[in-house]
Amino acid sequence: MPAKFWNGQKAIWETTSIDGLKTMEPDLVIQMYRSMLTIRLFEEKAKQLYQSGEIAGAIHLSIGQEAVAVGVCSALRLDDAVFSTHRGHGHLIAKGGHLPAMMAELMGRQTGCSHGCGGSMHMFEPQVGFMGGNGIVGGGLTLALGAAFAAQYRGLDGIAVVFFGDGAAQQGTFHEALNLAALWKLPYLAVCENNQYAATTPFAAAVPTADIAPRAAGYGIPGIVVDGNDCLAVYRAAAAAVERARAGDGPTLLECKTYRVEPHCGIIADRRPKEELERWGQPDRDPLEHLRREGGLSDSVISAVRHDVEAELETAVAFARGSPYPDPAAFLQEHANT
Amino acid sequence: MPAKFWNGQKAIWETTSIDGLKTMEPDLVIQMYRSMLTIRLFEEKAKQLYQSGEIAGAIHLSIGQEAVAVGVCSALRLDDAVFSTHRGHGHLIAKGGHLPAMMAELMGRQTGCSHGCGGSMHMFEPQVGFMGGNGIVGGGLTLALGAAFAAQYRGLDGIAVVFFGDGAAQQGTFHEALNLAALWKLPYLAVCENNQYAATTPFAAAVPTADIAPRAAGYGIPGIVVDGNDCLAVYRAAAAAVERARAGDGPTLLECKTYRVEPHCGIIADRRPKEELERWGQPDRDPLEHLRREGGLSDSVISAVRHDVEAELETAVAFARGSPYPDPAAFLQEHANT
Amino acid sequence: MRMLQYIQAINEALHEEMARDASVFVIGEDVDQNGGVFKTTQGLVERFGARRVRGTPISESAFAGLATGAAMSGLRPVVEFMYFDFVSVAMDPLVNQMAKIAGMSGGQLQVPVTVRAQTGARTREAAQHSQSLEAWFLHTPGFKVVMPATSYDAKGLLKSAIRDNGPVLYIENRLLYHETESVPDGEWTTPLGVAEVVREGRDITVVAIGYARKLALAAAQALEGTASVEVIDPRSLAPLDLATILSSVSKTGRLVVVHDAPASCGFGAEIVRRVVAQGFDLLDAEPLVVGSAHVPMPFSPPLEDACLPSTASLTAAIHKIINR
Amino acid sequence: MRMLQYIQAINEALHEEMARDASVFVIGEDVDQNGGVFKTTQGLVERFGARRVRGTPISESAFAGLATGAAMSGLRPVVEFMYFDFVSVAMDPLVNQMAKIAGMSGGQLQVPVTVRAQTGARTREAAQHSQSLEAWFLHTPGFKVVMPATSYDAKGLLKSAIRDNGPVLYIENRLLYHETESVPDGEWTTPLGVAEVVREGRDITVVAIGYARKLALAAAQALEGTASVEVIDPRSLAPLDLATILSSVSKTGRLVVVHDAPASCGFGAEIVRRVVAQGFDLLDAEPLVVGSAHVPMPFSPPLEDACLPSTASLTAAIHKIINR
Ligand SMILES: Cc1ncc(C[n+]2csc(CCOP(=O)(O)OP(=O)(O)O)c2C)c(N)n1
Ligand SMILES: Cc1ncc(C[n+]2csc(CCOP(=O)(O)OP(=O)(O)O)c2C)c(N)n1
Ligand SMILES: [Mg+2]
Ligand SMILES: [Mg+2]
Repeated sequence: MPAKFWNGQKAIWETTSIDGLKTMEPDLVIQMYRSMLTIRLFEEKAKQLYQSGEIAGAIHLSIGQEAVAVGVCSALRLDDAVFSTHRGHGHLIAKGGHLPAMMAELMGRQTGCSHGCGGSMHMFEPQVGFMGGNGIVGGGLTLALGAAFAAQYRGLDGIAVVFFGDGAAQQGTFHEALNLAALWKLPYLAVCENNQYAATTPFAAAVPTADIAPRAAGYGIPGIVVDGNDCLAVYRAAAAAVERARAGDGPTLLECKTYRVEPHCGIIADRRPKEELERWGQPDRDPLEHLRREGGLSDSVISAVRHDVEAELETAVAFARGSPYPDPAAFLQEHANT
Repeated sequence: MPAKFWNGQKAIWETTSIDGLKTMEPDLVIQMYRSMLTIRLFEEKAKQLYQSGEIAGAIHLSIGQEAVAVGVCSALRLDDAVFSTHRGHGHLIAKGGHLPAMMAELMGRQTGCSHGCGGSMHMFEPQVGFMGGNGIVGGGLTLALGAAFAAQYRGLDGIAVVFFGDGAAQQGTFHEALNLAALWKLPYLAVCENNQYAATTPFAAAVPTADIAPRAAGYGIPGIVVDGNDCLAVYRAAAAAVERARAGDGPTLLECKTYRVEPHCGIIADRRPKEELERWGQPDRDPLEHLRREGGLSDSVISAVRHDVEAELETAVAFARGSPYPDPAAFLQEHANT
Repeated sequence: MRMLQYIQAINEALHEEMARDASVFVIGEDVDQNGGVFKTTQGLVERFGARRVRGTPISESAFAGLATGAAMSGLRPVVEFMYFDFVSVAMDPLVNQMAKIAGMSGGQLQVPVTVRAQTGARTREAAQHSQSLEAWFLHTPGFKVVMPATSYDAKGLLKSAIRDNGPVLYIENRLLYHETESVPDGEWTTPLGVAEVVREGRDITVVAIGYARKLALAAAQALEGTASVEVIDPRSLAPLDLATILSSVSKTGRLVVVHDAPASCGFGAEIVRRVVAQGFDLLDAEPLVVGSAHVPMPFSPPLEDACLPSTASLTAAIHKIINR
Repeated sequence: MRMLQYIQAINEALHEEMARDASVFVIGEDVDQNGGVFKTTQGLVERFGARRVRGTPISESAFAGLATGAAMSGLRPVVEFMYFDFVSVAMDPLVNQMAKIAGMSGGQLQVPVTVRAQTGARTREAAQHSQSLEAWFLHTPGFKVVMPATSYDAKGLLKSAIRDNGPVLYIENRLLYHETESVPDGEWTTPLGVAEVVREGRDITVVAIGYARKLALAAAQALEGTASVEVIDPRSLAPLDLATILSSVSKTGRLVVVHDAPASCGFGAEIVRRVVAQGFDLLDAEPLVVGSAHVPMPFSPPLEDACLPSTASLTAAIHKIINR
């Protein structure tokens, strides 16, 4: 359970780096698979709890997009900062988030990773470098500048990563943030999760070009397109960008082509073309299946991992259910400043 | 003097087009020269009146940048809409603005082109398609979308032009506007007046690349760089972009490299390098001198034009001085809605 | 008479005004996709085509600016903000451009834009999706602001807003979308600047806007026998029908204003300012404002409930000044 | 004692706080260019270097967001908006991010940012350069708001703002930049939430902020012999020292609030709301607010003068409630 007042913001820049994740060891592949599976099962559980009414509000699921979160975060250290979106459960899990605190947050409990104040869109776990989801499309792009700036300011080699959707790339903040990051050579990695839709608007109805990545040229920085459902491809591209950023060579724009399998949000009706949904539903497009095959993971490894993850999730749900709600009277008293 | 309530907004789209400006006739060159000289002398007069206290507030002069305003506006029809900046006197003059109403506006008179409500930064003369200056850097970029949209919506072939500075190109609106204009193939022309400074910040301290124009590629539209002190070069580039827009082929980003000869605003101290100022002060860099030579204008033509323009300006100043201030009591009564 | 849902009322007003005036068009995110997130634009694109029903990229500044420029050019845009909170990414085109152009041009240009924005706390959407920001626009010269709480006014005010020659902010409440009520047949508009006395009473005047109108009526009901509560819904916050409020206060001598926004510099504070300035001697007790707690809205259901005005908190405020 | 200009006071506070705390940095347009447009950052880049004094592109959203993220990471940014009006292009990072992150994270993160914004009508800069937008931020949970009117407070409040652990909006007035006054030697801070009774009086309380403090003192002077005017400058608008205002009203029974912003949903309305809620029985007359006319500020000097509060309009308001 996170401390009530966590005053160690500086700590994330001072933590010893977790190295050894950089070489493509079999362990890493298993770890990636495990992380993706955790996201998948967490989201399925969340969906179920949402439908049954145990989770309130709005939730945006990232099923189908697991490889982006995991590929990128596997290239990061604990002291690198991640800024997320409205669709951020996967990013937090990939960064090392604690499942019980996440589940408790979704259920609005005091033990949640934002003490019940944030919910699905506003999870915070600064201890693992997760600097928050964001309900404003495009909002994270400029916040992440600040974490990158802080690392540069302190002469440390931490970096900041921001995830954002294809829809967010049409916000003014995209432009302002990339320009400033490029200008000041900030250690910044902008990851566009292009899942081809912004709510119900298809990519082509929002963007006059085929890709977002070429916009990087306008700021004199690299723009890269990768298959966002290929976890190792994402990892390799991210690792190169991270190295570049750490070396002081400035930001990268990384566009990951992927697909959102679930509807945009909660119960919103889905009118995407059937054959499109079917095409992306094929096993060869599934990021978990893809990694299983490419990583040569055996059935026994897979089932052991699944067994573990399911148990962890069960514990998390039980923890959340057993946790108290925050106390309204105490909350109001603390904040009754006007 | 403009009508008090001008309800003919639609008129600017319905006016018969003024053609004949399109071929490079000697008359056009003289007209361009005359327009540039009018801007030059208007600005010099305004500076003088500002220094003597007859003009209050903030004024931003466009001396040295005349070729951009005139080159672009010479490629336009009266029914094309122009959206301007804080440094907009030249744009209005080039679009056919009435000098007495402009001078009266600077002096805050009832007969001003905004009836004294706007001042230097907010001149409006919709009758000649001038849809306003703007005190917010980057503000005009999205407004101009609307005029372009209105033309397209009505099936007319009017276009909208927005002028903006190199500094404005780092605002989010630049990105949002160009993306939307490109997406909807709006009849839109974005003219970046790159005078190499945003207030006291040099271009290189704001932009990580050498040019703004390449950003156009990110939206799949043409981006063009021209010598902004060469009026004919600006005209030719603008005319091509205008043709493209009228034909329904969408927007263009036109970057004009120029230089602001005066300080940024009013009395702000100027610390630009001396040799830079001197270099741009050379006759070969002066837009008027450039056009005189390239257009082969004789001394007698030049002096006749100057004579005319000086007389017009004298009339304008006399008109402004002789005009009454707006009546505060009447103003308050009209607007006392809360 | 017939039954009409609040959301249908919005949709009907859009259909009718688009049919009536070819210069009216609708613009916003997903407005052309299956009626938008909340289905308020249902059927428009099928009927009026993609030219007049424009789904946009997520670029609120761009489309708010576009609407302003289009209105300056003689069109009548209806702009949709998916959530009221998102005006924060477009305050410049709204406040510095749309609201000011008529004034800055000395009255030469008109800017007939309707800005639709949807609000509504109580849905557990937390701090960035629960704000009711009408006060920002009431503080901004150049805007009219309306907030319908019934199907009748949802339709009638939207039609008036679209026909108005200046910028009108039209604030919807997602909690009311599926409320149904009986409305007249035929056409109607609700004029701007006319309040409705929703319930007559003798002892206290409650001014309630948007969702809070329901709280006021519930409180009035609960207090029956104890106190006779007059409920006024201004409907149009600017221009404001102060006369109706003052005349009520001259009868009751007591005033409470209730709304979802925080009280500090909110609409309630403005009503209090105006009522005391013009009707100080009418008051027998201190006028009070019931608003939300001054905190970023928390997600957790019990916290959110505690932070918002309720029938209970409104009743407590009424008791306080009835029993002083 | 020594003489200090308001603008020097700002500059000294920046120098001292940057020297005191290596996590303080300054960011904004032209702040590293010869002291910025108004020279408030004079000498900083020479002394502390380009690493800590960051001139930016014209990208207010980017640098307000950057400041927020940097503060979340343990730094203490001081952000400069060249004119208060320009916050409108950055309301999202200010309101939805900076102000809310402490709350949304359940108190895990602090966001110690000072936002400096410069205002001041009366300079004939028209509608987009004359706004005093403190009410937007007073309405936004998560912000503290201060508005110094003297050199003493300009320095003292800026130091307190920089040391505070949450977002503080610090509002400067360009008309005061060259005012000079005598200040103590040595170091001082002005605590947040403590008002100053600027002038004692018996007949009426005038609450005045920013430039209007000068109007209030001039009116008090002009009315000497007719009415004894107490002038209070809250200095810190949120948190607000209501106790000092209430205790003054308990003596005078009369209240006028004066500021440059329009009255509708402004700071004055909020003061009235709070004073009547807690001190209704103290009042002998209606409290009034004197603000600017509810119009986009016109350029023409006689029009601008007529739209702004003046000693004359304030005196008239005082007369009205003194002679009722
Ligand atoms: C400024 C803003 N505008 C609109 C929205 C409403 N909204 C939430 S998610 C979303 C779609 C975002 O699309 P994208 O960025 O591609 O992310 P995805 O949902 O596909 O992951 C929209 C329009 C918002 N939250 N913020
Ligand atoms: C949103 C906004 N930020 C800052 C300013 C202050 N300002 C006025 S002009 C200017 C420089 C603009 O530079 P540029 O766009 O290159 O135009 P130029 O002045 O060179 O013509 C600045 C920073 C403003 N008016 N609006
Ligand atoms: Mg998407
Ligand atoms: Mg420039």
